[in-house]
Amino acid sequence: MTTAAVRSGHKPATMAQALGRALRDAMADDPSVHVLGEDVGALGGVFRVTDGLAKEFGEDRCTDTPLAEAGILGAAVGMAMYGLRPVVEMQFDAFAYPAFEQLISHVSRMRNRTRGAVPMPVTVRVPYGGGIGGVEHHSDSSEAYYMATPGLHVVAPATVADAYGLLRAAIASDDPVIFLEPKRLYWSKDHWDAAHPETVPGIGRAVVRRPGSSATLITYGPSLPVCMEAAEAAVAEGWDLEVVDLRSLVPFDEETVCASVRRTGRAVVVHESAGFGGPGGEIAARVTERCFHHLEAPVLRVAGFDIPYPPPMLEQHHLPGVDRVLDAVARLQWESQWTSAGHEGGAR
Amino acid sequence: MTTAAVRSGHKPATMAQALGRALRDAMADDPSVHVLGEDVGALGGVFRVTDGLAKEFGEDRCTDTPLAEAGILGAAVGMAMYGLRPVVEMQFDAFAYPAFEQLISHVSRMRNRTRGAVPMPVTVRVPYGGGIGGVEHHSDSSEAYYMATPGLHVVAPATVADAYGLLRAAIASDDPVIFLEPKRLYWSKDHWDAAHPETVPGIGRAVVRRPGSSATLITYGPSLPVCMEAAEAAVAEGWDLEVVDLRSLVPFDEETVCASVRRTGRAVVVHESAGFGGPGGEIAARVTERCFHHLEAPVLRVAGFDIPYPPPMLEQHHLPGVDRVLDAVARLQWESQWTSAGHEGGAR
Amino acid sequence: MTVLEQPGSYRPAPPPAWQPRTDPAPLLPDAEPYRLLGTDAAAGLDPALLKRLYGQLVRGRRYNGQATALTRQGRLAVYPSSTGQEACQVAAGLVLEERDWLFPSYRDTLATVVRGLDPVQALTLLRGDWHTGYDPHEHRIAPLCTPLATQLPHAVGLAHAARLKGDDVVALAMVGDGGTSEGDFHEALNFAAVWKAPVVFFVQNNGFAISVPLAKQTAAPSFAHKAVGYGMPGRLVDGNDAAAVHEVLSEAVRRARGGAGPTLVEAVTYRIDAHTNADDATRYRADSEIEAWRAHDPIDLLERELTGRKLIDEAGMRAEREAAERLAADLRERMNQDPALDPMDLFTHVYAEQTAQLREQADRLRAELAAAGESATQEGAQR
Amino acid sequence: MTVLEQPGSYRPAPPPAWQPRTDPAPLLPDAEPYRLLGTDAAAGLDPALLKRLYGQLVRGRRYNGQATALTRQGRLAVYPSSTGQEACQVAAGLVLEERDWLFPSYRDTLATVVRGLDPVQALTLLRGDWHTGYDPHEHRIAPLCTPLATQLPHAVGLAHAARLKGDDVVALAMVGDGGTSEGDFHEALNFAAVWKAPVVFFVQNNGFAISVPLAKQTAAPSFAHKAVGYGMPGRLVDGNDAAAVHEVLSEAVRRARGGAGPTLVEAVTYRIDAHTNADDATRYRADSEIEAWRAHDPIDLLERELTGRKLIDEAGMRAEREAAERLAADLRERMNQDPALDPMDLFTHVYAEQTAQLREQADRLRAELAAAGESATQEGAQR
Ligand SMILES: Cc1ncc(C[n+]2csc(CCOP(=O)(O)OP(=O)(O)O)c2C)c(N)n1
Ligand SMILES: Cc1ncc(C[n+]2csc(CCOP(=O)(O)OP(=O)(O)O)c2C)c(N)n1
Ligand SMILES: [Mg+2]
Ligand SMILES: [Mg+2]
Repeated sequence: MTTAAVRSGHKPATMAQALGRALRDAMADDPSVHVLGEDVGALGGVFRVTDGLAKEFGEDRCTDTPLAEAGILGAAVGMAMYGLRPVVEMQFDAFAYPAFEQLISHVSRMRNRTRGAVPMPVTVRVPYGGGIGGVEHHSDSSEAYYMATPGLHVVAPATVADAYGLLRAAIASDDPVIFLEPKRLYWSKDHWDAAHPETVPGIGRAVVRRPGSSATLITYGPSLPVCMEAAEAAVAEGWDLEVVDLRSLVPFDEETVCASVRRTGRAVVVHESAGFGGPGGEIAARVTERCFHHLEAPVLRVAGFDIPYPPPMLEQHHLPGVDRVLDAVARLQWESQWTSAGHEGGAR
Repeated sequence: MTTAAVRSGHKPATMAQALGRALRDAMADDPSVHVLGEDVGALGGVFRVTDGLAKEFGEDRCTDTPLAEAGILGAAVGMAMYGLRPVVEMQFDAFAYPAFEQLISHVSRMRNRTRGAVPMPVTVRVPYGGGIGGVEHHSDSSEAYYMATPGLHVVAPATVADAYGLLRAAIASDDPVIFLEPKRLYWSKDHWDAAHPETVPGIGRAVVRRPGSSATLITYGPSLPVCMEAAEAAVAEGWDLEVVDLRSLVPFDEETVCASVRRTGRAVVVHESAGFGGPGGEIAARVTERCFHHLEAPVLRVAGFDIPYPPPMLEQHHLPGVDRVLDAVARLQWESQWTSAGHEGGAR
Repeated sequence: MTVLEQPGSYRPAPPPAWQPRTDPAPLLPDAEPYRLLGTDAAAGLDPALLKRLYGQLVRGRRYNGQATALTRQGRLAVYPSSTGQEACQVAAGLVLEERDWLFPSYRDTLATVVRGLDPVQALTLLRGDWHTGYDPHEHRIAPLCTPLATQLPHAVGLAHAARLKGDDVVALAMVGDGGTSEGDFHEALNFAAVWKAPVVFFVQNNGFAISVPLAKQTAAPSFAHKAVGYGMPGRLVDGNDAAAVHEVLSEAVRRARGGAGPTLVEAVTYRIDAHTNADDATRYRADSEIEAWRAHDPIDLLERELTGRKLIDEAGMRAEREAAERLAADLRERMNQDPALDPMDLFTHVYAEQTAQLREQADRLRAELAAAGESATQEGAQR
Repeated sequence: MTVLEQPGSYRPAPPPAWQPRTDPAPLLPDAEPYRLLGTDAAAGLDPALLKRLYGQLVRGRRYNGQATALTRQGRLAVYPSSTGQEACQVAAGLVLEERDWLFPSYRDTLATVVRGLDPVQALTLLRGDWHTGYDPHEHRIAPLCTPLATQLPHAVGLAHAARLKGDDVVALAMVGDGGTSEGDFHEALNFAAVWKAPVVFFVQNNGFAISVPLAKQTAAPSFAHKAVGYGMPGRLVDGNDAAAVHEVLSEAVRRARGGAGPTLVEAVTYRIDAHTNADDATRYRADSEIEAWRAHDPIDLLERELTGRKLIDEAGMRAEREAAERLAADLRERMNQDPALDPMDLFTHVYAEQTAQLREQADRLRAELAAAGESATQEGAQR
């Protein structure tokens, strides 16, 4: 499908197309927006997100760089210092690691170390996560690294409309944004009215994707469809699950999440990245801190195993699926045995 | 103080000396142990931990490398493939970031990707944390990155004896170990009998540093002395605090930690690295999952703020100190209002 | 004197008495790629070697074709073909001794097969049942490496370790033109030169890094010229001339083995196929370019030499093609069998000793699998 | 044609018609460092420039001494001295236009001061009250950079951006001999050459990376020779000859400004002091080496030229020394005042807009400070 077709807004668009459209519109609106990365020019990126940009805006606006991620991000820092708004494409999550020092030591801190004199309006697009049959090093979930780095925003869209709206917001942000694009949702399609992108609020706002009363599933990015499916399946079990899509990991929308958990009293965090040291720990700890009185059961986590990402033929065993989510929901102490146990167990 | 004096075991040794002694003993015991890094030779490292090793074992065993951390760790990977046991020194925490790709994509996964055929007995020593008046980029706490990387062990000693024992264990390990050396404890001194290092168990075992019954402080590395001091100060307030020193973040000694929390019913995790996305989230979430019935209050966290590490003249405001730990302890709902609130608040 | 003491390396004494520097002129690579086939020098080449190279080229081409076909049949997740680059692959697979080590990139499965690896094992990564399909120690072939250029420092470390142990081992490390831009390339070459490690760096310049052409990758006269900045020799060779690549690599290996340190070799070749089966090369290059390179095909070049010198006849060539067909048929047949997979392997080799945490997770997966198996059995029974 | 189209860069056409390569010979740097002072060529130098350089050298030396003294008085956390390297620092500070950008490393505070930065602001990082003590846009000086070589790609990106915008801006990026080993050095030079960015890379080779000498850092004939591998000119210059450094850097800046792309300049100099006040240089180098370099002192070299040509007399020299003393006295006085610190600044510039999370943490700190202030007041009142 061509960009023109997407623009018409009549046909459903893929997430990849919506992202491309966001880049295009941002570049058209603001001449300081520059796209750079490996194969973003003539090829249009390995996921075709930048398709057509070099042709429309020229190679100086959408630039195939030499193959060196630290160099790309480092150059973006300098471009941002000179007033441009670079949008960097990392080809795959694991191939962002060479740029880690530039990211941590410069991108995330430049505003702070210069007392605001040198902002870093840099967007780093990272195709991330698994589930696409990618070979080794092509399916990492690296959000824990970014979350643990103060000064970054971390965004992960899960819907076609969010992909557009959040990428526009990321590019418009005066702060660096790690923009995590769930690879397995690139080809997800949705009817989406490109003429009304303003329906997506800015970075830092979670959304309730499905209201429910029994328990809250807290998720984002590639795990949203899993949670939605689990919520539908749960109806048969008598559970009415609420699904919260975080959209941003940083800033973290505590308000929306805690409001939901206070209402439901039970929560499961679902994500694809390894559980240990992953985002779920922070989320569960934070929700527990803030909502302890309202919890009928501990906040549980359903995540990838604590292993290197497996080869494609085994990845289905690693990725959290509907069954694991439902299993966790089932463990949310529906009989409230805890009420007594909590008092007895604590006896000292 | 010379190595000889340390060896006698009669005088107190600093942590830096104990670490140096561990390297020396490991090199003497096993000719496959090689030390490499920046300035580890004639200079003995900027913290003097490798003092005397080049002289005693020659420059081929203790090697000043070119100034390139990815190159150092990458070379260590190759050396390990050939059967050596490289011990890499990163000069400061933030200067390990250039080696991130080698660490994540190779060191942590080599055993797994080769089904055990190519183990990675590599120890990466990282002087870490703040509190020494270091200028920008010299005081990072990077343990969250390492914790989130399956395949690594992550160790952080807090005492002179542990520094020796755990470094010996790390070097002896057939798996890669990130060995976090708290900079501000390098000059901490202790009487310590070098003749009996076996008092320190292997990697993955926490220890109760101070038994107590009111609540558990869970900590490691540079924050242990803070917690010990807080526990002493708490006596005056009527609190008898237990202090658990994790010693290893990976593997995480759930057993010891949960046993303590089940006994005390209250816990505070204390660390210096930024709170959001930091180790405390995982620890609090995990403890809550496992000990929910026993908790009288949510597990609280006392951590560095969610900001880039501040300049030296402001670092005392950032680092968690005794007062913040006691504040958190005070917030552990000693009146147990939660018992009722928990039921009411959860009303749906 | 330790292995690391480097007489003659960069150590300027205080002025005005500047120490004489190494004359850089001999370090400069030739401006034109070195060639043998079709030149007078080819007459001196060992006929047995030429015939061996030819057989491997023919088999290599067939292997590339078969592997690409397997992607269409869903038997490989992806295949980065080395069609057109077989001279480089074959030479790299042949120049090492058994005790030496090869450090391939993801595109170099053919080199590993030429070195003796079972093609099914070589293709495991790309089929997707495991990451590394072989024991690296068995054939002394490092895992096929996806993160670009990261295998180069490994080669340096391994070669250095072997040298420290007094072992006669050379490491040959392969990288693409795109990979030379990564910092790891730089760091590896620098370490190797300072340590005088027995390493050969082999850049297969196939004109593209996916879609990115040379002019956007470097402004250097050639990649071989990068050697100058590390104080090692750089050699430029016609990467489609199997005899020339074999000779240049062999010399570099000999040099490394003799203790003279690393060499940087650039072979100029061309990627005839798309980057992988998933790539659409029409987006970034013209067919005419491909056709021009087809006229310089590595098999044709060698065939012309062999037939011109009557070292092979039609029957001989047919025999090689038949051998290639047998290899392809065997590969096809074995790759068409589903690999045996054990999901519990996910947990087996994360650490030497399984942690309690992983044991718990393994137990959970085992229970899931058992439950799924039971319900599958029940369903089967009900039908 | 876009800015990025690079006529003449590496694009080998299919053989046998290899495209002519750029002749690498003119790319080769001289084998000996370029010198002016004490040579016949010095006669042609502008006396005003020489005197200006001299004044700056004298002040620079005094500045180094004063800053080191401040570490002993606890007024600086640490100071990496550029004593002995003043010719490099002064030249780097003078060769740029106001609109150009300087990218210094942590050792280059003197260059920033020569460029016009208030020394107190230049030393803020090393005093420890904030990271960057100045607004980088005001003087077009990037933050003093601690992570080695990471500032080089920034310089490339900035210069590239300026060029895309059509602005006449050159970036001068400084790095040490040790820093050249980092991957970022390689990536920056490659990007700059491919993009033809108006950047000058300035390697101050002072013989050591903390304790590590050149021979353990590189096996290259010189750092300037690294230019060959990127397709840019490399220049080797006597780093203690202020006139020569000034000329070579000026030429490189002119070249960049003219659109001819980047240049790599290596200045051979020597770090007379220890790495920083915290370092113990006796562990890794002999005093005799330092003495030999003292005989080639940058101030002496220029002073000899000036006095030999009667461009300065004793009174003139005294005037410069007095100016230097005034600078030092001013610096001392102002650095002896405690900087005004606001702990709440910790939260002010993490993001453009403070997050709710940081607001909460800021409130907590504010409350702590208020409580501490109150108890301090109470204690004060009780006494
Ligand atoms: C560090 C890293 N960055 C990006 C990629 C994605 N990628 C895979 S192959 C490739 C192009 C490689 O080009 P080249 O080095 O010339 O090798 P070739 O494919 O031509 O053999 C890229 C960019 C990667 N594998 N690793
Ligand atoms: C990435 C990184 N690694 C290590 C260090 C620690 N370090 C600070 S200065 C220095 C030596 C630098 O040597 P050189 O580049 O020659 O500069 P010089 O100090 O001689 O000016 C080292 C290793 C650092 N700052 N950054
Ligand atoms: Mg290529
Ligand atoms: Mg130096």
